[in-house]
This record gives sequence, C-alpha cells and structure tokens, in this order.
Amino acid sequence: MEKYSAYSLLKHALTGHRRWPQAWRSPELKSRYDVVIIGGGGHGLATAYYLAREHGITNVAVLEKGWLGGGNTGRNTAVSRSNYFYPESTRFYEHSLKRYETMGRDLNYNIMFSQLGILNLAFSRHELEIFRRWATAIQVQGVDCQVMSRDEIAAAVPLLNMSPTARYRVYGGFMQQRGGISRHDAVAWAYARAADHLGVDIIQNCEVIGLEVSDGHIRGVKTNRGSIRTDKVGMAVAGHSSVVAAMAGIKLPIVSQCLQAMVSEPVKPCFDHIVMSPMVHCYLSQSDRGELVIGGGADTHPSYGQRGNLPSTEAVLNAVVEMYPAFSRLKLMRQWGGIVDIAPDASPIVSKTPVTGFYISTGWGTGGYKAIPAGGETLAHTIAHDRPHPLVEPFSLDRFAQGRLVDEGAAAGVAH
Amino acid sequence: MIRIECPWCGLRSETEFTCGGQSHIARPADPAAVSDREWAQYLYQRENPKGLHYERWRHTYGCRQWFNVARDTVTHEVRAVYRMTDPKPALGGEGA
Amino acid sequence: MKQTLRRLPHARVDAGKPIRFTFDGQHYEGLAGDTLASALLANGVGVVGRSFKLHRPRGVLGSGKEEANALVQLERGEYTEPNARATLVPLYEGLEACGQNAWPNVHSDLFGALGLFKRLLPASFYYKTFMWPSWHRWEWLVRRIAGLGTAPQSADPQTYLKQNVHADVVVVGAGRSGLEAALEAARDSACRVLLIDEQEEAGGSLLASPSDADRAWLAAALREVAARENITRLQRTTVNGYYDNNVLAALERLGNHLGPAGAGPVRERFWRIFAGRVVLATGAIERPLVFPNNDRPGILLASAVREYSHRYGLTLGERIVFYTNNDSAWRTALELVEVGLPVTAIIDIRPAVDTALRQRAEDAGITLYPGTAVTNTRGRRGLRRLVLHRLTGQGEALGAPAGTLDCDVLAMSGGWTPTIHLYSQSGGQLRYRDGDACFVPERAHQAVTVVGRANGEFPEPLHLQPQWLTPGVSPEHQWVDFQYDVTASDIQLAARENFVSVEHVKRYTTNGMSVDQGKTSNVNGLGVLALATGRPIPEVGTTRFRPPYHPTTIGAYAGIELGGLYTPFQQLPAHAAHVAAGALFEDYGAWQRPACYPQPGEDEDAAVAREARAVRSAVGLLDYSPLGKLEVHGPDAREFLNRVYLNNIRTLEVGAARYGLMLNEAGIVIDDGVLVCLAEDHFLLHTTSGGASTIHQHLEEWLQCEWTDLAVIVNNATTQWATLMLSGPRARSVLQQLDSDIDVGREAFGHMQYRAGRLLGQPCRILRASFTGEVSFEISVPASCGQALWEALMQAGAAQGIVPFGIETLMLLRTEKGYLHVGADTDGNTMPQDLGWGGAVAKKPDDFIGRRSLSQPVGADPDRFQFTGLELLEPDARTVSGAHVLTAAGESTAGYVTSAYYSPNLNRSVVLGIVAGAREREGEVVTIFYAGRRQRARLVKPGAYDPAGEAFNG
Amino acid sequence: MDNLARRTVLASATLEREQFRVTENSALGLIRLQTFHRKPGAVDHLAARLGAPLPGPGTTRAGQDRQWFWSAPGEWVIAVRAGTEDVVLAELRAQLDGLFAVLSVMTDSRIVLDVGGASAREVLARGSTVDFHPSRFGAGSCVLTRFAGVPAMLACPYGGDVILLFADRSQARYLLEWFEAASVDCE
Repeated sequence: MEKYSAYSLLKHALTGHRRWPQAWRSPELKSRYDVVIIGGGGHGLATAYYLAREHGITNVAVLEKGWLGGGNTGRNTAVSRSNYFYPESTRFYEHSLKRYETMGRDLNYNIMFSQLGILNLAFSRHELEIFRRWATAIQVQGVDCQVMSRDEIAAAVPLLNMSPTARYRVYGGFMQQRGGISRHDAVAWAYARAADHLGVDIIQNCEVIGLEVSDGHIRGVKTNRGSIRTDKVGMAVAGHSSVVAAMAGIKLPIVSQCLQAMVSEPVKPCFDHIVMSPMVHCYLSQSDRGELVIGGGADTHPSYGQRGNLPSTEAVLNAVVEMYPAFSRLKLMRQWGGIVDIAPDASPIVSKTPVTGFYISTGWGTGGYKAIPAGGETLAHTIAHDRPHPLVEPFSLDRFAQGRLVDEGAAAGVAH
Repeated sequence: MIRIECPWCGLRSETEFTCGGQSHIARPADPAAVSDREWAQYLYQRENPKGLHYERWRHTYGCRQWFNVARDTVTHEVRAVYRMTDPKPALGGEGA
Repeated sequence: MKQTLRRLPHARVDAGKPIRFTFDGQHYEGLAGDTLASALLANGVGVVGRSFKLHRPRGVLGSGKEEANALVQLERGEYTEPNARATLVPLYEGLEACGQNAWPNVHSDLFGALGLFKRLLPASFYYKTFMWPSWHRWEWLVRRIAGLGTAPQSADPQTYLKQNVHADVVVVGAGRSGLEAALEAARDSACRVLLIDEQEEAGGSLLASPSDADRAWLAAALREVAARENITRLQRTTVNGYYDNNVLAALERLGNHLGPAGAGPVRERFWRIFAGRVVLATGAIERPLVFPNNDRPGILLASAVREYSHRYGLTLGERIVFYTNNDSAWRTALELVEVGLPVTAIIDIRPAVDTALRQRAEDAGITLYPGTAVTNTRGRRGLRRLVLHRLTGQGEALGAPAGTLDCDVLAMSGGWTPTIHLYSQSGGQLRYRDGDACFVPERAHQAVTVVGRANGEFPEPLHLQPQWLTPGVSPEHQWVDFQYDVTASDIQLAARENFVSVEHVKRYTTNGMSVDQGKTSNVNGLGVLALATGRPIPEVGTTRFRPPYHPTTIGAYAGIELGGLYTPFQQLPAHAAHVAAGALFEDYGAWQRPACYPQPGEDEDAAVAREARAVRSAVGLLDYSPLGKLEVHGPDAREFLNRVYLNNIRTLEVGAARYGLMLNEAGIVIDDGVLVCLAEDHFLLHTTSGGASTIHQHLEEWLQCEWTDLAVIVNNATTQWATLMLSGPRARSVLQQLDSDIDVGREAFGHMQYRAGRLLGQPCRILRASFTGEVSFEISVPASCGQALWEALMQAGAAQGIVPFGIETLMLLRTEKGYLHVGADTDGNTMPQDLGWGGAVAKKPDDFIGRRSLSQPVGADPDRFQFTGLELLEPDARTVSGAHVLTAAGESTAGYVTSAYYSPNLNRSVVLGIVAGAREREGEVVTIFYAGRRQRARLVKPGAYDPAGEAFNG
Repeated sequence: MDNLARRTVLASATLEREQFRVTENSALGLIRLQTFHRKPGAVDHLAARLGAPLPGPGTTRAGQDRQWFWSAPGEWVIAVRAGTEDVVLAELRAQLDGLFAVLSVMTDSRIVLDVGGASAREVLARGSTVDFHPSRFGAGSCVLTRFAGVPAMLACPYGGDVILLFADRSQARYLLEWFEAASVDCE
C-alpha cells in the first residue's frame, strides 16, 4: 500500500498524478470464504479490517449491494462523541472516540477529525437537573465533560438566541470538548483501503439474496453474483437489518425509520462547535467546507424510503431559526435521508444469534457513525471467538427477554 | 408527505396523525402464562417489512380515532385504510 | 465595452428608467428590467467572482439558475444575503453588492496565487496529507480559506409566510409549453389550475426571442391566462421540492425585487402545494464545452449570450465567437447577426454541419471553423484570444494547429440538459438518449407529465456530436465544475484510484456538489467518467436529485412560528391575576405557570422560602388548574380502570377517593394521582399536571385498539375547570368564609374525600388531598370563574395572611414531606416495587397493564434504584438534583439525587433520590458526588417534615 | 361575598384588519353528546329519540335554537345560547333517558373565534392543510384539523367568509397572536 503523505503528493504531482495506485482492488468473488461480511459501510469494512489485523483472518469478503459507504455512512452528520449516560454505553463510545482520535494516522488516511467540542443545551429547570445528572454520569466514568453556565454558552456560541424572553430560554448545558466531526466518506474509504491491503475482498454491486441455514448453522450466502460457502456471516446492514436477518429466519426487535440531514450553502466560518438540544430539536455544526450541517429527529413512521420528507425538514429548520435567528437568510442547499434501525431501547445490538455462525450488528439508530471503529472491532472479536466482546456483552439480543434494556432516554427521565 | 384517508374525516396530511407502529399484535390472553421470551416478543419484536406494512395510526388532531393503515414502507403509498375492528385485508405484495 | 443606457431595440428593459447600484463599492447604473448580472455586463465588469478552491477570476457564465460563477454578497447588515446569484437578482434602486471569497476584492484577489499550486491540489488531496503531526495543526488554516459569502450576524428583519394550496392541475414553468398546458387544462372550468413560474416575468425562453411572432404569441397567451378565472398564476416562484403524494414545495419571492428599502414586512412566501396532477414544463439548461481554460471571464453559455442580447439588449463584445458541438448555437449566432451583433466566427467540433445553416452563416459573413477544437484561451481577466487545432475523424484526436483567433466573447454550447430535477425527485425513471446526449423522462412514478424541452422535445434537431473533453491536450485545466474547480483530470484521477461509482466520483472530486448542484457539470462529469472507465454513460448512471432544486431561504421553511409562536404556551384561567401578583413564569410542560411570586427586593430563593413558610404557618394559594382531570363514563368503566391501575378498583366505593399508580406495558410507572368514584358508571381520574393528554391518549389507545368491546368513554375535562389549591393550617377557615352548600368542617370533610356542590353560586368540585403535607382543598370551578375564585380566596384569606405560591414552592414543600413526584423521583426504569408498592401488586388478583413485565428477571435485581430519603451528614450542607450516589468503592454510580432543596421550615437540606437497593439499606451512609465534590448522607425514610402525618388532618 | 363572575378568555382583545377579522364569540354555550358508537345502532337510537338526523362526519346542522357539529364518531358538539346549557342539558337527558349517552357541558374548556373578512380563507390556509376553497368548505362544513399546530374544529355553518374556530381555552392567547402574525399582509 503506497503511503499517503505530503511527499507522495509532491512526487505524484511531478507525473501529473497519473501514477497513483488504486485505493482498493475490484476482485472477483470467490466461492469460499472464512468469513463473509454483509454490508460495505463503515461498520462492515471496519469489521473486515479488524478481523484481518487483530485476528489474522484474511480470507474475508465484504459484500456491498451498492457502492462503498453508500448507506448511512455517507448520509449522516459525521458526529463522534462519548457523552453517554450509562457506563455500558460510555465505555463503548469512549473506546470508539479514542479510535477516531488516531484513525488518520492508524489508517494513513486523513479523515479530518475536528474536535470542535459538543455542546448540549438545556431549556428548562427540569432539563437542567437531568443534564446535571447526565454530565455527572459522564464525569463519574472519567470522561471529559464540563457543565456550562448561560454566560459561558453565550461566549462559546455567539449566534445562539440567548434572549431571556425566548420561547425556550437557555438554562445551561454541558460540553464534551473531545467530541467532533470528521469526513464520513473518508472513514469508509480509509477502512476499505486498509482492509483491502490486508487481503480482504471488497465486492461492490453484490447483493445478498439469501442465506443458507441448516440445522441451526449458517452454511452459505447467495448473491446476485453467485453463491458463497462459509461458516461465519457478519451482518452490518444499517437500514436493512430486519430484511437480511429474515433470510436467516430471525425476527428482530427493530423498527426502521427515515432520518434526515441537510446542509446550507457554504459560508465563511461562523460556528465553532457542535451544538445539540433535545427540546428545540436540531443539531448543528459547520463543516470545513463552510456548510452548516443540520440534523434533527427521525420520522416517526416505519420507512425504507431513503429520501427527505417535507414536514421533518420544516420542523428541524424551524428549530434552527428559533435558536440561531441570524441563519434565517442563509439558503438550504441539499437535504437527504437515511434509514436507521432503532431498537426499543435505542441502544445497539451486537450479538450472536440463535443461528450458529450468524452474527449481527444493528440497532445503531441515529448514532451508528460514531460507533464505526468500536462496532467493527467488537463484531470482529465476536465473530473470531464466537463470544461477545466484553464491550458489547450488555448489548446482546437476549437482553429484551431479561427486561435489561439499556435505555438512555429512560435514564434521563424523559421516557415519559 | 404522506396523505391518509381517515375513515371518518377524509384525506388529510400526515402532520395530523400519530403513527402507532405495527398493528394486529395480539396481547397474550393470559400474560401470566407466557414465558419471558414470549412476553418480550409481544412487547418488542416487530415485522418491520420492506414493502407492505400493516400499521395503526391515530387522527390525533382530528377525530382522535385509531385505525389501521396498510402502507408501503418504500413508496409510502397507502394501499388500504380500515377500522380497528375490521379484519386485515389481503392485498398481496407483502414485503420482505 | 460600456453601454449602460444604450441597448438594442426589442430589449425588455426600460431605457427611460435608469437605476443606480454599487458593486464592490463602485457606483454603476443599469436599467429597470436588468438583473444584477446584465447590469454588470452592461457596465463592462468582467470579473464578478472567484472560484471556491483556486480563487480563479470568473465572469458571468449563464443567465439564470445555472450560474456557477457570479455569486455575490447582496446588501449589508441585517439584510445581507451571501451567495446571491447575480443572474437572479433583479436590479433595484440603491442595490449594494460585493464579490465573495476574495481579498481584497474579486478583481485582484491575493488568494488567486493558489492557482499556481493547482498541481499540488488535485481532487481530495487533503485525504492524503495534513496527517503530520495532526490534522488539528492544519485545520484552522483550511477552515479560514473555505466558505463563500458571509453569514448575517443579526436576526432577519423580514418575515416569511407559509401558504397551503390545493389544485387539480399544477403547471411548473410558464414558457411556451407551460402556458399551453395551463390553458389546455383550464378549458374545464371546474378544474383548478395553478401556473407557477420562477422568473421575474412569464415567457421562459420566449423572453429572449427576437421574433415578433413569438412575442405576440406570448402576449396573447398571457391575456388568456389572466382572463381564465380558474387559473392562478404565481410569478417569481420556484418549485423546489417534489414529495410523496404529489405534494410540492415552492418559494415565492415577494419583496426581493424591491430591495430592503421598498420591501414590505413579508420577504418570501413558502407554498405547500397539494396537486391532483402535475405538468413539468421546466425547460432545459445548456452545457458548457470542456476545453483548456474554458473558465475565463468572457466565456458564456450560448443561451446566456442570447438572453443578454435580445432580452437585455446588450452587445456584450466587439468580436463574438461561437464554439459548439450542435446546431442550436448556430441559430443563436444567426439571430444575433440579424440584430446587428458582431459575430465573427463559429467553431464547431463537427467536421460537417447542415448545409443550410452553413450557407446562412457564410452569407452573414461569419468565418467557419468546422472540425476544429479550442485548445486554449488567453487573456488575464478577460478573454482576448483562442488557440485552435483541427480535429481528426469524428473528433477523437487532435490534428494540426489551426492558428489563433482574437475575440472578447466566446459563446459555447455543449448541448442541452433537460431540467428533470423535480421529475427525478418525484421518483420518475430516466433514460439516456444518445442522439442528444441527455437524460429524458422514462417512466413516471406519480401523476406527473413532463412537456417541452424538459421532456427532450427540442424545437429543432440538435445533430449533436458529444465531446466530453478536448482530446490531445492536458485535462488539467479543462474545467467541468466551475464553482468547485473540478477539472477533467480530477475525474480521471478518481477513476484511476478505482472510485468508479458515480457517487464516489461526486464525493471524491466534489463535482456537482457546489451551490449550483451540478446544473452545468453533472452530465459533462458523467461523460468524462464514462471515457475514463470505458463504459457507456447509461452504465455509469446518474446521481439522484434531492430537494431543494434551487437553494432555498432557511427562514422560509421556518415561517412565522418563532419566538412565542414556536410552541404554543397554555395559559392558566387566572393568568391575569398571576401577572398582577408579580409571578415569575416558567414553562412546565408547555403550561406557563408561576414558579413563585418574588416581591420587590426578593430573589427567587427568598420568594420560595417565604411562600413555603407561609403555607406551613398560615395558608397559601396555588393555581393548580393543569392538574389532569379525566372523566371516565360507561357500564364497563370500573372493569376498564381495574385493568389500567395497579390498584384494585373493584373495591372502590361510590364517593370514595383512592391514590393510584399507572404503569405502561413494560411495567414502568408512568403516572400517579387520586381516582374518585362519582357513580357506579362514572369516575374522576386525576393525573399529574401536564400528564393529562398523555394519559388520556394512553387510555384511548387501549380502549380503541385492544379492548374494543368495553363500553367506556373517556373525556379530558382538565381545561373545563379552574383548580385552585388552598393549603395550610388556616385553609379551612379561609374556605369557610365562602358561601357554599358543602360543609368543609373537619369532621364533615376528611382527608382523601371528595365533594361536589356549589360555591359562590357556581358549580364546584372539592378534593381533599394533600401534596404539601398541610390541610389542602383542591377546589375546581368552571374555568371562566377561575380568576374570580382566585380573587375571592385571596380576599377571604387576607386577614389570615394568605400568600400566592408557585410550583417551585410546591416542589419544596412536597420534598420536605417526602412525597413522590413521578417524572422527577422516578425515571424510565422505575417499577412499583421500587416505590414500596410490591405488596399491593402481589395482593391484586387481576391482571393489569404492565403486570407481566414486573416478573421479568430485571424486576428482581437486588440493585434496582429505589425511592428513598437522604439525610446529609454535614450540618447545613446542600446538594443539587442531578448529583450522583456512588457505590461503596466510590468509583461508579449507585443512584441519583432526584429532589433537593434547603428547607426554610426545618432549616436544613431535604433530599430525595433513587438509590440501589435503598429499601433494604435504610440507615446506611452513602457518598454523594457532584462537580468533583463528595458528601456523606444517610439513607432514611422519605419525609423529613411531619413524619407522623398529623398536619394534613389538622 | 358576591357570586363568582365569569370572564371571557380574551377579555375584549380582537384582531381587526382591512381584509381580516378575529373576534371572540362569547355568546355560545357548548354541550357535548357522546355514545358508544362501536355498538351497532347506537347512533340511530339517539337520532330516533331526538327526532332528527344527527350531522355526519365533516358536517354541521342547525336545529331549533341550537347548532349541531359532528366532532368524532358517536360524538357531537351542540352550540346553544350561553347560559342555557343546564336547560338544554335537562331536556336532552329526558329525551335520551335509558340510552348510553354521555352529556357534558364544555363551554369553559373551549374558545370560539369568529374568523371573517375577504382574506379569511387565505389566512386559514396558512394554518391548516385542509382545503378551504368554497367549493370544498362551504355552508354546513365542519372539519377537525391541526390548525397552527394545535387541535381545532373549524365550521362554516352559513357559508360565505364567516367561519367559527373552536379550540382549547388555554391556547386562546396563542391563537390570537398567531393570527396577528399570519395576517400581516391583510391590511
């Protein structure tokens, strides 16, 4: 693998960039793999990479029905953070955040991780109390998080509506300074390039049309480009989990919904952090290109339609203008939708299944992007050892029968 | 934007409704008699098909009534609307 | 060349109406009917913008939506708008605009030097470098350079309306095809037709036609449209989104053509359009040709040259040359000659051209260069000269040099791209048509038809010969995306590195991601990619179009629902009385309620303390109207409530009241309150304040979806009644002064009892429950009497020292008393056994909502967080709600403080919380952690005040 | 001590523009009639006892001295002269004796606004996605919808541009302010 650097850039400039090697191969599909990963998004590619690097399993295929990173990896707002409430969650996402901090050099691919700091805003007395509980939870777990006063917030976000008569008055908030945004496509491409280099076969435009299961074991995968024999299959198909799992005869506690994101036209830097708020529901950051990157809540009805919907666009932009009146005259440039798989407790499911050799990574809801490194690492471990990685033991499929949900919303007391 | 024909009020925009998710989920007749797994399936396991989905909606801002909707989860096309007490219509094209 | 006022005849500008404006501080003059772009061209302003990445000097490229170069910062201060397209800004008196993304200005921009390093900055170079020592060190620099215009710093002084409209037929585009379609549909007088056009005036490309016949046709058509009562025409309106079920979104510009001074309060109107059938007559956009340095100022689309000449009457240059691969540019050239414009040459990549056209061009004295390519352009800030080469065969290779050609305007045409963005958004399928090298509608998914150029119906054949890039010369300076500086070499590099999916190429090179959303670059990019990967274009595919078709003001999506209108406040019946009493209002679940009533010189804490002391020592009055009041009627009401409540309702007698808990099906406590049996078939159910509608919906869902056979009707009567809580040792004597048929005497009316009757001539309901720990009467009268009752009680209590008290005081009082507040002292995991209700569950014979979940393994966990009191050990210590209780080892969480106040009555902290296994650990000392500080506290029974519970009987 | 005085929600606050008007209508008393509509024939029995057909979904009907509005399956709002609620209530109770019919006074829980003026329908179409064109929403129409984000019942009993809006009393002030903002261009 040719090392990317300022030097290589200079070297290739001399030859008009006509000698750059492929970032990854386009191999032919083999008839037998040790492990087949379904889904060529961040999670699937990361899983393949860690299988090869951490567990020496290199006879691996990643099957992508479309183009690499074309699912939620390429449709999110690229936020990484670990400001979770429960220790189970924080441990997992903190591990992931640490990976993001070193990913550029680990994978020799600049994913432009900008640790702008994530600020959560509270808009009522009750919410502020919940935020205190939340921030303290993060601190107890030794993760950086500082509670901020109105004045500190006003200084950090000059364009925020701080009027004491605002419909929702800012009561305070907390900041995780290490939280940030990165270039989502780059993350998928970085893992793809690294995995390919370790011998993983990445097969694009290869759709899985069936799973072979006999006496409780996975035996193979049927695709539109032929059949594969294998004993282990990892599923990382956000937005399609129920469909693929059904091929193995498994029903999931998952509902798929459409989540929208959008960007404004690029403007000169005017917004230095990532700001979120549950009450006035939108989150906002400014990309290196200058676009305001805007997200909101998911549509409340089940959907596999990867496109925007007008009511939710209006709702999130209404919140944006309410919170940042100066952005009213900016223009919305592009808007899109991704399908998120949501579990009853809005926490992930990284788990073995009733079918031996079939492992799933799903339920990432609206937060899958930030989980890519840890999700891949833990799924790879679970596949390699046929035993859940310690970080994901709380996120097994059978937690629901136990009633042991990991419900962040419930902890915040906002479940009702 | 989804437009739904409320059985009582007629064609309205989705912003007047609340989606209650999958319909026709039978509550165990004797909850005490079912296993933890069966109870969890009743509580949490969902069809979540890509395609035709039988779900229930409430005309929250109108007549406040719950009713069933058969809707395509890809195109969002509403294939049928029927009352809670009506049987599930067979429409074909059940999703994967 | 300057020609501010002198324009060609036929032009649709008003020579009699000069208009003054400034660009980059320079004063200029244009005419009414001009756009900023045409006015700048009229004034000979060549460089109007700078490209995003390399800061290349750029001039006007197009004449409308497709413009990629002429982006300006319009106006200043609160009215400023970044990235305004000069081609879309109608000129108005006093208009102020500046160039963007340049320093000191677009004419001489120091960042222009970046162009020298183009070689080092290929597509996605940033992914390959800036890693050492870390991206952080570099990011600040990249951030500074990026971005285009500047965002406003203050709130928008104008507002935006939203308008819903229903129409049987919606026609988008009022060019020839659109007008025809609208008039056709309107023949049926019952058919409501909505005709929408984005330009300043209707007519589409007819506006740029020099032909008298065209102009006459347009005038007649518009007269007929106006005469049709069933046609509504929206001008200056752009349809931006095409959603499911034929719902469209459009933006109408009401004040932008008048400028800040002339505009009214409403700037734009956002339309939600509910259409029966849609006709898209959105026309087509001309494509640039891809050749070295094709981005120089002075190089325009041929269609733009046509617009500026005939519609705005500009000559543009002294030597106008055309460069094309199809016939349409020839016709444009000939039209220009007819009105006397200096067209000196036509360069065509095709070796052979229709002889008739050829003949007419030669007769017009135009020099022709068939089978020829432009291989370079010269001129620093404006075009001066072209370098030409012969092409061999069908243009696949370069032949002999063909000399140079002087000119100051180059009109290029690489063919036409039907504007199918909306059609694509509607889910319609596209088909690639080789002949004209463009995508055309194939199979519609919704009730939509596409007509005219948008459907690939060109008035005359194009005889197009695609040339996606110029062969035989370096691709490095052949621009595909002008705005983001994407050249043919960037796309080739992407293909070389195996980014071969069209989406990968778009993301890797940013081709088509600029503010024009690829209107001029998409198809050319596909062409270059197809060549680079040796695939036909249909196999390469196209990227999906998403809303908005054209960037849309964010404020317009928000509309008027801002500030007080963002989310409706609910107001109390006695709101005016609270205002008069100096209430500090806060938002409690959308209800605007007094937190407390600070008197002059009092801060919030002092006010709460004073009110709390008054309630304990005398009497206080609280507006408790949001207390949920649901009425449950019907023969099956008792059966239903028995399934809903954890408590046994079968044994609740008529006239009796009982405190009850409600769970959801997962076994989680969702509400509590007092249930009153008014009659065998009529119950009054109280919910937590603000919980009324949630619980009402919860009950309705079970009745309508699960137990459809139960004859029960549930009504939410919460706002029918004003409810005031009179609480304190003197509450009874105050109430006794009010004329009523209800005996409120100690013996006659005990704790947890209910009475209905009349009070001061009005119907009233009184519940004796206590949330403060003192004697309390929760008095309900019809809402419109609420203020009168408030005044009556304040007057009656004056002698007894009555004070109004707010929610924060109530919360302090109930915390002193140790009363649970669902939602504060419970979370989404709290089950009844965590509140000491395990026994009640065991005793109840019947099933109820959520019961089964209580016996899942989680319900038996020993370390469940359970409701408890906490007693801080250090005297006078304080803590806050949100602090954590730590495990014995002290490194992880074992509970939270959920309610914490400093009690002015007990002169110490009163604290409630939920703590792991608390019910078994009474008396244990635990550690409380907040903001880095640790405190010690003992687990105690809730209820520091009046543990014996005598006060509320008092 | 004097009897408790009733106060209207908006006191005398109104909105008067050249093309658009909103005023509180305090002349109406409101009664709600409900039956268990899932029971076959329940609605017909009511009508039979009342001796007049009840308005169906989407409509309103005038009876003598009262106006009936359909507000949900098996549910009607009856508008009477303010102050006569108890009289009408007693009369209806007698008529419906023995049937499962729930009658409740709801005058105080609602605000009734008279919305009028040449721009009335246009302004209403800014608050709801219902089609207010006279051909679709004419005399005798009555819709329950989401208006300005809150639940509301809109009725056009007599046709023309006089429209009644029923909403929750606690949101009266909000609605008036919303109308003020939504009609800025109606001068």
